[in-house]
Amino acid sequence: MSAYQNMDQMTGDFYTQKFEAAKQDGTLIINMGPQHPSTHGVLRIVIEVDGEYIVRAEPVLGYLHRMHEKMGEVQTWGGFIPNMGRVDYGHAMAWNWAYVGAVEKLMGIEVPERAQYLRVIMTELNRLTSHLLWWGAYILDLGAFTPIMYAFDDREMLLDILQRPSASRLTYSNFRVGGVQMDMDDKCIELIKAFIPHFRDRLPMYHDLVTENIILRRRIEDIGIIDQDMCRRYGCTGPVLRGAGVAYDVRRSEPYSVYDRFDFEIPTQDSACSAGRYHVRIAEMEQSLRIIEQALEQLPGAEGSHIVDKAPKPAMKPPVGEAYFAVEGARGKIGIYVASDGTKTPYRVKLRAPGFSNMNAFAEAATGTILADAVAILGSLDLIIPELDR
Amino acid sequence: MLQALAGIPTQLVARQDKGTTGNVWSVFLAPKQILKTARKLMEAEYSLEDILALDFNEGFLVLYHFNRWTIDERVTLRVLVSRDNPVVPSIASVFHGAEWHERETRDFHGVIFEGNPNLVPLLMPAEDVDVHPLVKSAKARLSIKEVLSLGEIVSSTGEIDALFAEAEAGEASDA
Amino acid sequence: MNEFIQNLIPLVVAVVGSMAWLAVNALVLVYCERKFAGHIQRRPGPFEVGPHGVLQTLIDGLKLMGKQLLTPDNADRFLYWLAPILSMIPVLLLFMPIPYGPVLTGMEVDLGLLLILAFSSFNGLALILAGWGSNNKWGILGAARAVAQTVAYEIPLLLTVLAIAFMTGTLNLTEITAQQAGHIGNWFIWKQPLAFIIFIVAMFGETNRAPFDLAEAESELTAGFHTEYSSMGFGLFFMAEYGYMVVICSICSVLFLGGFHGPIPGIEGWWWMLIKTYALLFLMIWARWTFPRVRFDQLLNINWKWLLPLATFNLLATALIMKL
Amino acid sequence: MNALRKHVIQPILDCWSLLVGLKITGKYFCKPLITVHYPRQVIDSENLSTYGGHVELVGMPKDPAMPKCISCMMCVTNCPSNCLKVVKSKPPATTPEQEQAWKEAEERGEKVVRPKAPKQPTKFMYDYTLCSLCGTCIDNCPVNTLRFSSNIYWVATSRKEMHIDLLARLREQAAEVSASAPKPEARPAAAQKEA
Repeated sequence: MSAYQNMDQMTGDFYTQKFEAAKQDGTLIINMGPQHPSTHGVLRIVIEVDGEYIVRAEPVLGYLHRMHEKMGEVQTWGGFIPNMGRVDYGHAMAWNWAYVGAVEKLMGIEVPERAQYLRVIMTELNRLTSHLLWWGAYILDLGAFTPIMYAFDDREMLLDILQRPSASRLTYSNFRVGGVQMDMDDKCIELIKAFIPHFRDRLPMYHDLVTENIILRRRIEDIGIIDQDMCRRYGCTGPVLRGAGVAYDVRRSEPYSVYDRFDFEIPTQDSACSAGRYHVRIAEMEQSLRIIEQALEQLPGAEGSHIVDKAPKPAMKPPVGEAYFAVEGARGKIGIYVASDGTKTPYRVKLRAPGFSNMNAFAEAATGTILADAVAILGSLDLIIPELDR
Repeated sequence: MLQALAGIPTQLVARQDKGTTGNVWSVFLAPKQILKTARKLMEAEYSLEDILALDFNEGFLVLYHFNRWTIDERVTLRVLVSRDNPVVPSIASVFHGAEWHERETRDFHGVIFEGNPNLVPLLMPAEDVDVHPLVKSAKARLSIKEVLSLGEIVSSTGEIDALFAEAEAGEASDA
Repeated sequence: MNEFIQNLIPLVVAVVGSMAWLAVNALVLVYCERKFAGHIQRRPGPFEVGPHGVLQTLIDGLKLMGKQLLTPDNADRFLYWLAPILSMIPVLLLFMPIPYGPVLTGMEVDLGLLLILAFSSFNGLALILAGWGSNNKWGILGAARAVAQTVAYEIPLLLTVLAIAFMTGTLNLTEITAQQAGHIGNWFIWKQPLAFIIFIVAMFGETNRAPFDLAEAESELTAGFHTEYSSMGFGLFFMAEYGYMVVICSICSVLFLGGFHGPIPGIEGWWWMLIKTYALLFLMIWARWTFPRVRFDQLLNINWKWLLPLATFNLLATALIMKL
Repeated sequence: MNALRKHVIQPILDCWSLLVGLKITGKYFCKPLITVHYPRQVIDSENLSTYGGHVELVGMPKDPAMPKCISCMMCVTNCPSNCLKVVKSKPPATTPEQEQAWKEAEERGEKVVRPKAPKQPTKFMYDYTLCSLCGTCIDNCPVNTLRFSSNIYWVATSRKEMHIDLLARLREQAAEVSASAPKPEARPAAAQKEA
């Protein structure tokens, strides 16, 4: 409270005030960001370095803040869905799902089987694109430029598939309360079926080119420890938590939709370091393929509907009440809390971004490491800045 | 869950329908109790999901969502603070991740978390320290009973259900 | 007087020649690198300017020259602008003693090898001046890295070169080439395989090339020592980097791959030197587009814990064998 | 033995991983390019047809220059970004004599059929700068007159150009189709999207 009451008398940068009294002599305070190649957008981290060793770090957020929650209170219930595609450009479908899931919970809508499966297939494909984007960008942060191009080669195929049922390539907003916007045609399913073996063939190449590479292994092993205790304190979820050895996955622990019908593993690593998180994500890609395969097998025929009959209009009026719905995004648990007062617009929408909590642990994990490690840790958290700032 | 909270004076404990709210336990607390409760939940292996506030006529209702890794049993702690003096003790000393969530809530609603190590604007620009975008206008603001429902009450001291009871009484009289 | 002029003319020709050689090499190399990188990544690389984009680097150079020369506030103007010049000038000198062909030697110097090693150290100085002079925190970090790195990697480089000098008993590069005449078996790579490997690794470190490009480390230090440079200030660093690459690859081919001698007796000429140099250059480019960057402490560990002991061992072994 | 493995064999294996990496990039160097080299090459039309570009009107099967639109305003009211503007047609202007005649007829107790406004809108403006391509208008159109175009190569040099008059666009498309019959306007994927 007192920190901002006397703001007028403050000298220097508002956000670096904590850093003005340096902990020790001879340190350098540097701004990593908001324009820095490895912060993937406009994240700013104030770092106090002693030589190249990080003494303290403090992330400064808000450069990409768009106040989605306020937009939610102004838009109609259905009109807020396109916003979900813009929160997280990496895994937009999961955000779509979290929001429509919360509203469906509030309204008590039962989604048709086929729509459930379509959602699973599309979300898992989108998870693959998200992980591929992360993978390429992470290796790029670590100094190798070529892998991102190979990743984009595969990602491009996925986008070509995903643009069929969603008419978008990045900011998907094709989920509707009660189902999905469009059905998937046979050609699309064919393409997915062709993609799975293709991608399975590519994974060993990724493994040999990057995962096994000694330089990369030395760069990420035992760097940036975020153990179970830290995860609990900071509320980390997703690959960060699984990289710390906890088999926690919302798809398994709070099974939503039809995820309880699939046989898949939750990859975990006990090392709790950047390499652990790296391996978890690589293994997750394989698991996503497995889920897609099973979903395609179980997919009800085309006579099933992709959206519930008499789907609610965008200006629907859900009953009074509140609902919390969580899904597993590529970065962790996405939670949406909605409160309805029975009108056309939500009374309150709260977005719980997994990256927000994961990033919170960065300062502690990075303290005492080298500047180059900070980049390795930052990348291993798989940050999407629009999601952090919302 | 209830064992974890043993010994903490709660205002109201209610069980909610998981199918429609996604929430299992709803616990109303006095602001003083929140730090102690957070400590208990930490010991019971709960992890913090998020902190948010809702703007009502009665004041700001601050919500803390907790869940466990092993069992899906979401707990919502609810703290009602007055609009004139919205001060809640910070739980950032127990759940370090709460620091940012609390700063975000301060940005959006102006709820002040006493004891937060760095309660400066997080998402809002520093110049707009007093702008709280999610505070509703008097016209749009509703009372708590018009939005939330209690669920199946397990124990209560009466203060909170009074807020809800009025509604039922009012409806009854209307009828 | 007459004799002085007689000596001067070939020297001037050599300096102008090596300037042209450097410029042409930089242009060709940048083009080759971008094309090579493109094809590794399964895209065409530069394509629009000229047939298959061959004029791309020329246009880029012109564009760089057209940009404004900016000096940051509070920068040390003198050191700031001295740095790129200091980085560029020694490169011209370095081409002098390298025998590119039987008669294609700029200046035959008895201590040619020493001259090259001495003047190439100027680069480290230029980098620290650039980082320090630009009054930028990232620049300083880059400069500090650059100094530690070039100083460290010079030592194994020197030790391997010394092993060759022991064998040949001379520091004259022409003489060293002459001793490798005949067939492929006479090349020193067979006699000094360990030295060759150490030299290759140290070569990456000495020229600040990926995976050892710590001084500029784009994703960590934005651009390291040349963060603040614009226009030809940056252009000179860029050209110098490629110049050093050409020099060090030329030396490598002279020392280990027989210089301008072909693999079988009778065919010798400057083209052999060119082929060998460019083969090594392609190796450097290939590595750059394949590997991630090492961390700074690892970079020094590789040097002090692996290269240096191995190079010392190699030198001692060479000395022992020579003695016996 | 362990020490030997750790300090000698392992580093050699580690270096081997570098050679494996070089082998992979070398292999891809020799493979053909996979990028589409615009404008010399373009992506295949099958893929292009599934691209979701800006929103466009669908003409009637009989008269492709006429939209199926009935000016019901569902798209306008449901658009989250307020990027559509539809102006309904007014009834045709009537002369005072006609009015007089109808009035008289009504007074006589006859049933009068006054000319109604045509269903088609007079204006259908679309602001692409605001559109978030969510497809809500397409979902809510009762007569399926809206769809995503596959207009991938369209660029504009100013914001003003991005305010598209969809009726004019439909007329242009219809004229193009009638001018060059072999160039079919039907886009199977787009049609399916509406379904």
